[in-house]
Amino acid sequence: MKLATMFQAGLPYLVLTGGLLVVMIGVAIKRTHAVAAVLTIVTLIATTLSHIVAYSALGDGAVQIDSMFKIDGVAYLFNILFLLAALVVAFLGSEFLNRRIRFKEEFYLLLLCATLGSLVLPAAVHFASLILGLEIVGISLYAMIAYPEKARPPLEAGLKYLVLSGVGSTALLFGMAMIYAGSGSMEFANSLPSDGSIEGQYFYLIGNAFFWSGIAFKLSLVPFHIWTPDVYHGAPSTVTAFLATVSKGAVFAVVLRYAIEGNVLDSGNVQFALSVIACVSMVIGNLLALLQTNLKRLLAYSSIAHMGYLLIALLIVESNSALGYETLILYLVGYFLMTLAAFGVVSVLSMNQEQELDSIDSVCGLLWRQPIAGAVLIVSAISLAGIPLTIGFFAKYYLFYAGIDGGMWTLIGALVVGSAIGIYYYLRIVFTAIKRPAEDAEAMTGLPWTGLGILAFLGLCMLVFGIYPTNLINLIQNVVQASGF
Amino acid sequence: MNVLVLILLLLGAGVVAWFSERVSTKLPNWIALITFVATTLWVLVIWFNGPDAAGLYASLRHEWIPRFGIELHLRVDALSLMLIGLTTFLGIIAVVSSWTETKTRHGFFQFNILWVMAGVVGVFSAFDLFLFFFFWEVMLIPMYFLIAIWGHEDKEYASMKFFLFTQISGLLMLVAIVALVWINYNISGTLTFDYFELKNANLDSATARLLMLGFFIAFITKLPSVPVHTWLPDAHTQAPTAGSVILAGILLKTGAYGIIRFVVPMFNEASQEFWIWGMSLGVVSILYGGYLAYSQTDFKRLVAYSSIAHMGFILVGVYSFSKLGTQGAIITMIAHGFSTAALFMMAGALQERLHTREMSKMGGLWVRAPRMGAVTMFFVVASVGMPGLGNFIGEFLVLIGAFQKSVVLTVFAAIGIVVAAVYGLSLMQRSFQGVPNPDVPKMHDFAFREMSVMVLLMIALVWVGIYPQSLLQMTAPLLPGLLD
Amino acid sequence: MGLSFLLFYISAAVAITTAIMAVTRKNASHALIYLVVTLLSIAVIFFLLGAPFAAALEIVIYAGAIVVLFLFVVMMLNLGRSSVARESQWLRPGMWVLPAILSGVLFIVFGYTVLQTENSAMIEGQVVPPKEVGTVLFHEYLLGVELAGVLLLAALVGAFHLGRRYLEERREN
Amino acid sequence: MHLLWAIPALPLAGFLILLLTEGRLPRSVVSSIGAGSVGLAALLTGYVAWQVMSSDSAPFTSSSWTWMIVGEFNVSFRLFVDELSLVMVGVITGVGFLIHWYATGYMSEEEGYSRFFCYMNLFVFAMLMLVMGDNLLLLFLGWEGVGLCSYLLIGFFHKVPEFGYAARKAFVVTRVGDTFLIIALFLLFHQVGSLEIQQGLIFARENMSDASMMNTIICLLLLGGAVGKSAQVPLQTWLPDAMAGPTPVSALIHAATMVTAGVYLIARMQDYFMLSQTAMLCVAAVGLVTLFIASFTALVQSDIKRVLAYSTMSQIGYMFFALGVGAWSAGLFHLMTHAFFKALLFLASGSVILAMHHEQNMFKMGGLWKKLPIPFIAMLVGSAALVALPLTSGFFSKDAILLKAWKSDSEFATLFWVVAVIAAFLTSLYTVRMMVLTFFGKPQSEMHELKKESLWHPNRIRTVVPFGLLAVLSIAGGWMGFEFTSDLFGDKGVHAELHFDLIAFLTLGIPFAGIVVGYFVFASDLIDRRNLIKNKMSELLSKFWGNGWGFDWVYDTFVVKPFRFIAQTRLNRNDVVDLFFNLIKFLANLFHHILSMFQTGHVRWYAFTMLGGLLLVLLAVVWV
Amino acid sequence: MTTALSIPLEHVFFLAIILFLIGAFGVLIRRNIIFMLLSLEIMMNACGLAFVAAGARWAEPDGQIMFMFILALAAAEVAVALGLVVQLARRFETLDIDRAEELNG
Repeated sequence: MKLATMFQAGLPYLVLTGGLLVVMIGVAIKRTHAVAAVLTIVTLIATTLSHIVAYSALGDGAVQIDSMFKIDGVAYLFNILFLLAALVVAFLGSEFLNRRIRFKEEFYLLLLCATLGSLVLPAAVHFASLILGLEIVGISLYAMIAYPEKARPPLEAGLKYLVLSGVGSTALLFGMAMIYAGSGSMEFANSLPSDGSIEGQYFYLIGNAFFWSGIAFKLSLVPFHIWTPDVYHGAPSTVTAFLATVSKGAVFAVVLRYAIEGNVLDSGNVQFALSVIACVSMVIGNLLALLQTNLKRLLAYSSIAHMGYLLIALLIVESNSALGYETLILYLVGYFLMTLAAFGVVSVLSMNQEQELDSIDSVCGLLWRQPIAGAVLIVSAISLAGIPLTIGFFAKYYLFYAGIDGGMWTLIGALVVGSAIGIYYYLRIVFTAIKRPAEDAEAMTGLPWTGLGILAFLGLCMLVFGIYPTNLINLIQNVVQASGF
Repeated sequence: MNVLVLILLLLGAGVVAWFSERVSTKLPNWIALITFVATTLWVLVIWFNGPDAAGLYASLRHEWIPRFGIELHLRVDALSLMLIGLTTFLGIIAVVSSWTETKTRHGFFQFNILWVMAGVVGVFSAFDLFLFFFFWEVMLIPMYFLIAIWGHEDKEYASMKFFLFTQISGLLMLVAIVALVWINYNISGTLTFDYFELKNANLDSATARLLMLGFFIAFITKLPSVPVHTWLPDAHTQAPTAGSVILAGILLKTGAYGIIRFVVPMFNEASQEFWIWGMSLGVVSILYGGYLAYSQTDFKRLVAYSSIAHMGFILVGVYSFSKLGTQGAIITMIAHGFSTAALFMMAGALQERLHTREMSKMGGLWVRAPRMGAVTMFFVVASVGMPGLGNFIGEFLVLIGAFQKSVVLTVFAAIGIVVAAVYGLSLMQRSFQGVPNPDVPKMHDFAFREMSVMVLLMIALVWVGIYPQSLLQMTAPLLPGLLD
Repeated sequence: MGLSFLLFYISAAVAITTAIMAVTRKNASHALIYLVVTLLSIAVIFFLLGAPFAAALEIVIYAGAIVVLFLFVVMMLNLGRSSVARESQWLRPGMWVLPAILSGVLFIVFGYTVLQTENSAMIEGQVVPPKEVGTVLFHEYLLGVELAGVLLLAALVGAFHLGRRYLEERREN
Repeated sequence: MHLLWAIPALPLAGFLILLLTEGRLPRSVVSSIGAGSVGLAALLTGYVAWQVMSSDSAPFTSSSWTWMIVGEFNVSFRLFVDELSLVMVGVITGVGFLIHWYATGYMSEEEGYSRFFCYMNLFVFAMLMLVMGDNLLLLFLGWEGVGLCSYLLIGFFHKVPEFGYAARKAFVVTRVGDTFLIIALFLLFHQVGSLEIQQGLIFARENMSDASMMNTIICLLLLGGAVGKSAQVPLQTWLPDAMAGPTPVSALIHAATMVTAGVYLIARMQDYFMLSQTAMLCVAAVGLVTLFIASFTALVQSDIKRVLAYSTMSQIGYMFFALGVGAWSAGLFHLMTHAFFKALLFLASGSVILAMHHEQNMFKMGGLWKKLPIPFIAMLVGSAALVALPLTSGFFSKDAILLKAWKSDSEFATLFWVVAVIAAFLTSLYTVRMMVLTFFGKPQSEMHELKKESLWHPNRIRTVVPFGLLAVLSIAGGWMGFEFTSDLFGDKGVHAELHFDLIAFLTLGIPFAGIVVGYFVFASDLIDRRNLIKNKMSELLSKFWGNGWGFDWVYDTFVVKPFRFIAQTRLNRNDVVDLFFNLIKFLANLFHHILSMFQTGHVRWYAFTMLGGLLLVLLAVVWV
Repeated sequence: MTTALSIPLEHVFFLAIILFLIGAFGVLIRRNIIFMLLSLEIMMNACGLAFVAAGARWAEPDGQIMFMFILALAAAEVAVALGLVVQLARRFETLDIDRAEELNG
């Protein structure tokens, strides 16, 4: 591979890293929030745009950089998705920081670091790049979660995430070590023991058990889900939005590649374990959310369920990897939109408050008190429930299609059950939002227009893609096919 | 003629109505009314223009999501046209009946009504399964809003229950649709959601049975039939008048339509084997619904349970697999749309005047409002199945069709006629007859607005009752396609 | 079979013992000292496994830097004698049971499975010299090193943000 | 050119006019529309009857309006008149007109005057459809329509809850019969492939064999329908309660026309019944049992209208009996004469009741013959016909029935005949009792102050004319209807022969015997009535008879009460099926709470669950 | 060049898993956040050991390189973690992790 091609393909990474450095230097020279914010946003936009330039380098297929990275169209799609999400977070975050935080600039550095980490993952084809990408996101997030100075919940959330994530990471690492010991390679493509000796198999299997446990932690799948609500709850909503979307999406992107290149699912046992995890995640996640009264916790539990749904996309890759990628990307697009919107609403509403307005009662009558935020919240709840006119429906449709394509009837059953439970609490959000507001409900004024604008945009996207997803689907399908899946 | 225009018109009018609220609180009502009148006229025009050579009144076919072979495929044949006509007509009724009922958010109210109707029109005209499902779900959300915002005391529970039941059963249907498409794809190599292609899919009988069940459950939940009927009484009771009218008059019909249009033709063999279950469920619904109707003390709940009983006739008719039964089911759909809509409107009118639906707090209302009494009597009599009115035609055809399939079940279904008399007359007795209740406030009788609507409905019912042939001859050419 | 063989098991035993001591001590400084011993014995094992460079890093960075960082914090927070008393209050034997059982079961499952491996692979202690490590590190894993840099940068920024506030507010007091 | 369609159209028009004007018309206009439309229909009937009689051609049919066609199923609105229908149409329009006329006076002081005639006209229309319908579905339309009108009119005074109950009871009980009828329709369609009556009869004659099980079932189902409408055992319980309606209603619907619809139905479907011995036997038995039971019950009633109601039941029992033993024309003849005299009786009793402040208890009347001479005479004439005194219309028809019964070739002929004769005896017994209690003896209570100007005043012309016409018919109807009805079914042979034998003597004598015994028991002081009643045995018996032989009690205890009891329990009202869904909800909530208990917020516990999860995954991966 | 060691691979992994579990055990029993982090370090070390052992098995440098990455990771994590610990001590005025349980349910 020619060096120039590699540079061109890696351009987004370079731009982002460069931007990161520029922001850091800028901050070092003079602390100005506006400058930092603008620089960050410019960096993110530039990185997004740089994919256009970089895409031509891919030619027909992928660009392999050393043994650690394989950059292809799919990775770019993920990248753009993550970058756009990061952009939303940056916009929301700038308002949030502006109004509630004293020391603002480091946030952008952490955000850019986390974004870089998440961009690493979709292209990773090696355990080293996997763990490094994962940990860059993780380390940045610890600090981002605990970012506010005075309140106790963010700190508690940060600590919990750090300790538990530490345990998760060690499990992941230990698993990798065992897989490596079994197979002799840390590249995904060679990670299956080639000689098929029993010895290798056992190391390999135990390794996978540890590995997937670690991954399940990162994806907050049952039974490794238990930290999720606390961390989502404690973190500032803006950060939660990032945590719930980009960090999950990135992990999915990488494990999907691992599953495809490493043929992990050839092992019936691993497949079985993952199926069980998927099933219980769908059901338990939804059950946990059922009567939850805290909006952020509720969304956290629901994200557990959504991660369970998404495992279908992972499990299908064994028989139909293209469909798996398609499902994953489309679902993530939908999931990103709705999750960002939902947490975005909480974030925007809490802008002027000391404490986050995260109780479900605080959105009572929102549609009438604050029409844009209310409408977006309703649309995102409907979308999360997978009801038509919203992207969530097509996302769920893809899952059904993938599930049926793979003949995973148990999972489809769990998906139906899970969705059924889910409708209940999503509708509760909707119902609360359209209720007649309490008499003494204070008027919500002075909400930032940027925030509301972003929300409106997200809501609109959900609806537009929910009615005419054809272009999006075609794009995804073309890119996935071009990437050789 | 383009049916999409109709749907878009309804959707657009909804949005306009919503925003027109700022101009005047009455403006949304007028916009909705004019829209429904216009669409009804539109339906009448294409009705009189007659079908084209293929028996279609309107059709449209356009690519939507080529990735999965999903198309925007709308067709209006006689059955669809009839039901679309019913929809737009009841739209007028719904708007007029709630003219003074809503006190807040008039614009959003009419928006929801118009959007429900748009969804329903889509359901009745979609010939692409995905599109069908899409509309099927789309009509739920505005309906949910109608109940949840303008409903009565227990609106949260009722709206939630309504949504959960229909949505969960809808999920089963989605699974069945996707599975059907996928299987067809594996056999024929084309990925398509087209009704006609899928109708000819070569399924082995076990698969067909399972898939059929997926559809069937969704449709009987909407219909609704015992044992998945329990959402209906709550939803109807709590919904605002217009909501009840739409729910009973039209939304239930989508379930019946689904069975007639999809379950039976697409899984013909499986359905044929299934007939005993379908008919039995119908019979149980007739008897159990009727019985529970009698037990109720709430005016609306009583009517709601009676709907369950009437819908049971549709199941019986369809699963008799005869022309008579199917025609009977279709007529029942139309006639029940009229009669129940009127009864719910009556319940709404009473609630508006008395602030209660509890019949123990009524009694002797005839003295206060003889017109309302007479009107109620008419529709009770209609729903009891009096010959000469629409409901009788439907039920008679259903029973006579079913008789050839199963004597025993038909006999039980016929007992439902007696039960209907029991609850129908007890409704009449408890509300309008008997000693006038001294606690009842002074109430004004029906005035022009309400009366004119009721007269329209009465004329419609009599028309169906004495000249059902006008409808029967329209649908007759469709029957072979639906039955075999 | 030789000295290194024996050395491995001795080091292993030391590592296990001191690790247990480290997690169960009440005095933080003591625990850290035990941890250092653990790290040293692991370093020995690294050496025996033919990874002298790793062994060196283990001592230099782990024992030398990270543990010292811990010690700083321990001193900064003044975890003295009172904290020892508090620790003994917190460390009730009853609390140990479930974790111990869980760890035990995990070990048994792991051990049983691993022991089923036939024709087990032997580690011959083939030395991979630092040079080779370096070559590979800065060749194939070059991007990994860069990423590790970003990782540390993120940690730096994070620690700076979290720690700075503390310092500033102390100055205010 | 015949104006067949106009006969039902006139009352229908009357109904529509009255409906649409919503009672805003002056009463005089309402009267003329209400009674006039029926009167015109009666005139038209006469015209049509003349046409029919004067032509030898096939029965008349009107042009048709397609009702519905589905595949082979084809019914239309077509009217059909033959002699049988003409008898019915004549009775309906003729007697109906008189009753309407009477009612214009009777109802003059009631609320809802216009509503009353509205319903009455609708009733006449429905009844005409019933008898003129060319197909069974049209018949069924009329059949249900009269039931509805009966319901509406019984509950006409809707403020009284008991009346409402009676109305609903009438509707529901007859509906049970209707269900049999509709099932019969299904069967007929299944067999014949058409619901056209004539086509069905031809089919029966040509294709059905005597022993056909199917035929018997069809007949029994038809009988079930007839039994409901005609208040025969076991569906008779509604009729006495139906007396809650205004008296003209009782006269028209519950005496003259609607209740005889069952008779008409069986007569109309004659060809089916003739083929089935069993069915015929059942018809006869039903009639006889009703006759017997009703007569006894009538004997102990205190309410004058209830006496008449039970009497109606028993007379219709005679008609059924006649049909059952093959005396088709006799049965129809009796139908006609009964319409005359029973209408007369009811109308006369109505006048009495009005005069007595709506008092219907005979024990509170007495000695009225002087004060109310015209009703008295009318009642006397009616009673004479009812007990079948010679030369009254009732005599001819009843005699024909008894004779035919005696001569029938059924193995039970003698038994039938004996029971019928006993019932005839009872008839005169209770008639005498009624007359004695009402018109003779001492006055038991105050009478209404009769105002001359009251429209209903018994001496006014508009009351007297209907009385007079009906009285004439009650006497002379026997002679004029004789020829007319006897050739309906081609069994005129029975009547042609004059007979002077034991049977004739008995038939002639029984009414007199009844009157004599009645006189001694109820009027003279020769027998101490109190002793007769005080007897424990007779007390029980009279209670048993008085309650209609306990049918009401049985239905109430075994059907109505359980139905209501279960319906009114809370569990059921809230829908038992919902329990299942509530269980699901409960379980979901339970699981939610259990799972939420794990979310303690303690990091160490979280880590513990993670390690536990690791163990589980390890087990799953390694050992599954 | 070898160190003349010849032991089964499993034995090293036994050691690694034991250390791993001791670390986990420590995390589970300690309420003091400092000890928790210390236990976490032991777990990290166990992972490092496993990687080095795996690398030694294949006689490749990759294991050691991964160990170095783990070192960086541990260092980064400790840095942030101790920052949090300091904050914990300030805002909750304790090092008892069990006191940080305001977020639950």
